[in-house]
Amino acid sequence: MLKTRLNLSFFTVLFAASAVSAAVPASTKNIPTAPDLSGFAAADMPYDKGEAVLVSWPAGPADVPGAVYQVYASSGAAWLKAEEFPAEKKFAADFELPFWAWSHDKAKHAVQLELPQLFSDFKTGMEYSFKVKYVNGKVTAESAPVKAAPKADLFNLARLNNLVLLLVIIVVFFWTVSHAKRKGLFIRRIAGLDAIDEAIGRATEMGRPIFYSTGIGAMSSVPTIASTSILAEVAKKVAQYDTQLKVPHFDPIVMTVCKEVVKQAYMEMERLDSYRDDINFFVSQDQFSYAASVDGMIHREKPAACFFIGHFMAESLLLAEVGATTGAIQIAGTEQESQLPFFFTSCDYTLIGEELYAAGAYLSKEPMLQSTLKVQDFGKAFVMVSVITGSALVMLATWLKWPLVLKVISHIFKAY
Amino acid sequence: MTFIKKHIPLALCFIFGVLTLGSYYVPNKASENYLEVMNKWENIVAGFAFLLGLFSLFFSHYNKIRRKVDGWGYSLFVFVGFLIMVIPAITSKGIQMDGATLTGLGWNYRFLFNALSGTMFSVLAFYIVSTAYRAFRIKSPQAGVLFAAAFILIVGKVPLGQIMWEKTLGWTHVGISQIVQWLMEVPVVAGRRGIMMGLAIGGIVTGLKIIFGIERQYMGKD
Amino acid sequence: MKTYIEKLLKIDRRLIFLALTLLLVFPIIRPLGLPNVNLGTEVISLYNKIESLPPRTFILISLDYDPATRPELHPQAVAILRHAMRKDLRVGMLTLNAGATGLIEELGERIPRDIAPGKVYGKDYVILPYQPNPVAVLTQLGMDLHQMYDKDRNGAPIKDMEVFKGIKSVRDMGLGICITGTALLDYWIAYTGDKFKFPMAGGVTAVSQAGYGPYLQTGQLKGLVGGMKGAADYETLIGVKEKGTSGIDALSLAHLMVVTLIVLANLMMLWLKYL
Amino acid sequence: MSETWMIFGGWVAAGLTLFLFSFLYKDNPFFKATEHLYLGAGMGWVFQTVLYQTWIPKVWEPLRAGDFYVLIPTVLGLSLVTQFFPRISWVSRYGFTFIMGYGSGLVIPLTLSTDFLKQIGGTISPFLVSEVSRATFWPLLNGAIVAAGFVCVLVYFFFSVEHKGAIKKASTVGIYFLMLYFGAAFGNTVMGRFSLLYGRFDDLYKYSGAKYFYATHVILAALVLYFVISHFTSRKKEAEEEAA
Repeated sequence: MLKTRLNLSFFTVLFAASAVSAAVPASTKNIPTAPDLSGFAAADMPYDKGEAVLVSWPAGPADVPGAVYQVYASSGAAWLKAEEFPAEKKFAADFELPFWAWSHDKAKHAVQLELPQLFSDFKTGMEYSFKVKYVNGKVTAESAPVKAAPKADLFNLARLNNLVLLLVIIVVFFWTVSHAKRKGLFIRRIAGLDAIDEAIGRATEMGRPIFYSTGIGAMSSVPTIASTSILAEVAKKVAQYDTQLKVPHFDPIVMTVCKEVVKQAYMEMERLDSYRDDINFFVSQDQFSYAASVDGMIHREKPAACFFIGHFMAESLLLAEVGATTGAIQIAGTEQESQLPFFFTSCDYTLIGEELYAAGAYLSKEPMLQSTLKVQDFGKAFVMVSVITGSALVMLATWLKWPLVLKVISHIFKAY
Repeated sequence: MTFIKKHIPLALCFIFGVLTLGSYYVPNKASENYLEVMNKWENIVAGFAFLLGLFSLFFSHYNKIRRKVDGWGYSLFVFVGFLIMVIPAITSKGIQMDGATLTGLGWNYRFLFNALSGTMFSVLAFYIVSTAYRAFRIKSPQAGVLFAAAFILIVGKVPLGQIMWEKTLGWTHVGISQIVQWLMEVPVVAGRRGIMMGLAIGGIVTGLKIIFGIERQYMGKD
Repeated sequence: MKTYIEKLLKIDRRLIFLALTLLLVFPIIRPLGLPNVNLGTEVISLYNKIESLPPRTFILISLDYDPATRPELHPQAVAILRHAMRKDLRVGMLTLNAGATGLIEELGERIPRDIAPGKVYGKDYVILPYQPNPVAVLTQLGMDLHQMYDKDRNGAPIKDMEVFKGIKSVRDMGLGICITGTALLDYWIAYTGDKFKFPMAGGVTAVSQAGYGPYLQTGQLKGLVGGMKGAADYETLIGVKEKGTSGIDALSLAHLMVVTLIVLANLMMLWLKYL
Repeated sequence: MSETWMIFGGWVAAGLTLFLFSFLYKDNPFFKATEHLYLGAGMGWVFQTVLYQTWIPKVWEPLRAGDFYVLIPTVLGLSLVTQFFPRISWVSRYGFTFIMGYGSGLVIPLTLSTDFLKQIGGTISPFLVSEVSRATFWPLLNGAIVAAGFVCVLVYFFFSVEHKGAIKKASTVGIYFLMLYFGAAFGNTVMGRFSLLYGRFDDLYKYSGAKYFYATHVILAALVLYFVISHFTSRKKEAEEEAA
């Protein structure tokens, strides 16, 4: 509504301006002329909280170096100088607003005035007067005063791209949640899971134990949840092959959950007779003491395989190093980017970030984990498509000189 | 009772969530006032949130002392440390500098807290070196690429490395710091951005789950 | 030979620790004095950004680091502060990290002593108190900062301080710099930088430096000082050599040690495998 | 604070630093005590900061001035503590739901703009060149590498299709980009950790001066003495264990 109004006033202004410029003879080029400021307009600044007014007027041949515009505002009494700038600056085209909310006009001066900075008794909705003055040496011109009242807007149209994307994500989210609950979703098998089988196989051959650490995360964190799902898988294999499993713990609550998980796994494999309650044991709730104790155990017992899967911080270094020197097969997985390089260089297989979540969701078939993963996949697909088509279109538009396409693409992928 | 215990909190979460979410798209003064009040409140609520950490630390160490578990004596030091910080703070009213001289609290920060907090993480430098020697194995082409990038960074960032590069590979006219710069501006941006995307959407989904009351882990058990 | 190498590979790590200690202590006692050349471009862009600000522009420095990352970040803060004061900018300092207050106090002590002796507290710079909950503070800074901060860190009201003349929110400021060892810079970018179109720059630890590449490329960050190397670069740019420069010099030996150890160990592994 | 206090401070700082470093030799009572002291002191520091910079100016003073609105967030904040009393722990939900609802509402649109839209835009923007010339060729190439690498990394983390054929190839390229990132992160981490260690050594060096009566030297010697004595008094097995 507002936009159309602006457009309309702009067109009338444009016609007026072209008529004026046509009337001026070409020979007067070097003599400074006063611009026609009859197209001066003031209106509420769109998409703001109601404290700004937008004044605009057509640009013209009088906008030469050395000339300045002065914008004045008044609340009824004296005129206050609100802005002064060189005449070849500040156009409607300079506004950082998207094409769907603003017409980027190179032939129109536009200035946004923040009124509370000018009037200490400012009130939204009150009417103020505005005028513009042109000064170039002795040549001056002044527009007639125009009234406008700033008003508060209800929707920031510039942020439409953000909102649309959010709504799409919400729809996809609910769709995946309902699907995951009803029939499950497809998640590909993660290569790292094959490495787990191999490691357990080797431990059985060698007759040495397996260490599994769930890290130092609390039970509520996603990596820990994923880790318990993987522990269940490991425990099943261990029960099947009758290998020895040791799970040192940092958090007592995680330990309680893991006891259940392991017991369940032994039950499923019908090997409850070989389940012992001390498979899971508490070590210390202190980062470095935990690492030092587990280090000592690994060094003494020389396990065939070590798993470090979950949330790890600095202790990742201490743990992975000892495992590597004792010659164990090591499989790690964490979401902590800063720890991944250490795991990657000292372990045989590392689940990187989201791979860990995916492995957890793949094994547990938990609808909530699956649906999150699916929405993430959707987002990634959206990004991939956007980047590929966006780049291709931008290049094509550059070659073929389609400014409109360039504008559309660069405006969509921007935050306002 | 479940209404008060469960439904109202969930409804509050939904209302606060949607209102705050909406305030991003609504530029109105009312939405700004709402957000201002929320910011002030949130600031105060967060001032109490750290009590959770304080209480859980105190409870766990108090229990250790009470049950006389192995090494309970060390737990006493937790309380000693706490009091060492808090008592001078109260006597100096939370001010660290009195004119140009340190107060008891300022002294505590400079000599006690500084040393303790600074050393805890510097210990890791030692482990990095021993890991580098005993566990850093270039077993695959991937690990090789990782090492190559690390090598360039480690050598290229210090003057001695730059000098040695100039001496040995100066004839190529490619400075190591140029390679470092390129690495940080091109492949690292691509790799990091890929990880960032997953995290971003994961964060949004978690946020939605919380607002819609699907994710309730933080509320504890019924 | 093989058993010898195997033993060498499993050497007691405490010997390596000892070697590192000696290697790091040596340059502290006897500095090498190596020149710091090849300055990082993102450090230069922050320097240029501050250079380009007109005098008396207000800049906000958020000092969100504690003693755990002090050796890397404190020299950055000192160098940036020195530069801003020299350019006659107005500086507001605040923190969202409870552990930082003592370090800020140290800065407050140093400004009149050696960073910028001519500057007056309350007129040229101000130190605001710690606030919990970064998210709320960052959102509020974009709207009306006086609602969140009404007093300075010693309890004096700030509303009428000369340094805050004409400053109501980040929209009135020229630049924001967040120096942190945590993820707070990400918050600054999202909650204040992007939302209120506030130009942001950062000072971060070397550990997290690589993670900020994407934000630099998009221009969401106007500059970045990373780790001790960044601090040394900044010190070189402003021509005042301090802890950053002396540190980077000492790091040279340790860095070479790491690289040598990795290469050596892997060569020995290859020997064991193929010979 | 007098000069004596400063010297004493030097001894305290040097002592605590060396006690924490002693863990490198092996776990010992000095380390454990200091580590626990750190936990308590850290908490104490936060406590006094919040007390003097939040509770007093933001809650107590407004209340005394008659602003009772601050009671609402105060009650919400205090409700969090009921978590430790199982019978009334549900009260804490009011505080948590407030924090979580507000936080989620704030973060969602900002993540969309900062980490999502802007990053896509940033990947596309290098292609916005008016013509391909010698000057624009390299930025264009780098932009293309970033875009290709970015998409490949996303393919690697895409779990909805099997990794076969072209997808497998793209994901392999993706993993190499990740490795370059991790390698750079590793290199930076090495530098960061050494900087911190340098900082501690620098302090220890300062306290080893005559001004502080050789604090570092004396404490270090005492620690070594302790380890020598404990080595001979305790059984040998223990020492082997810790050598890991």
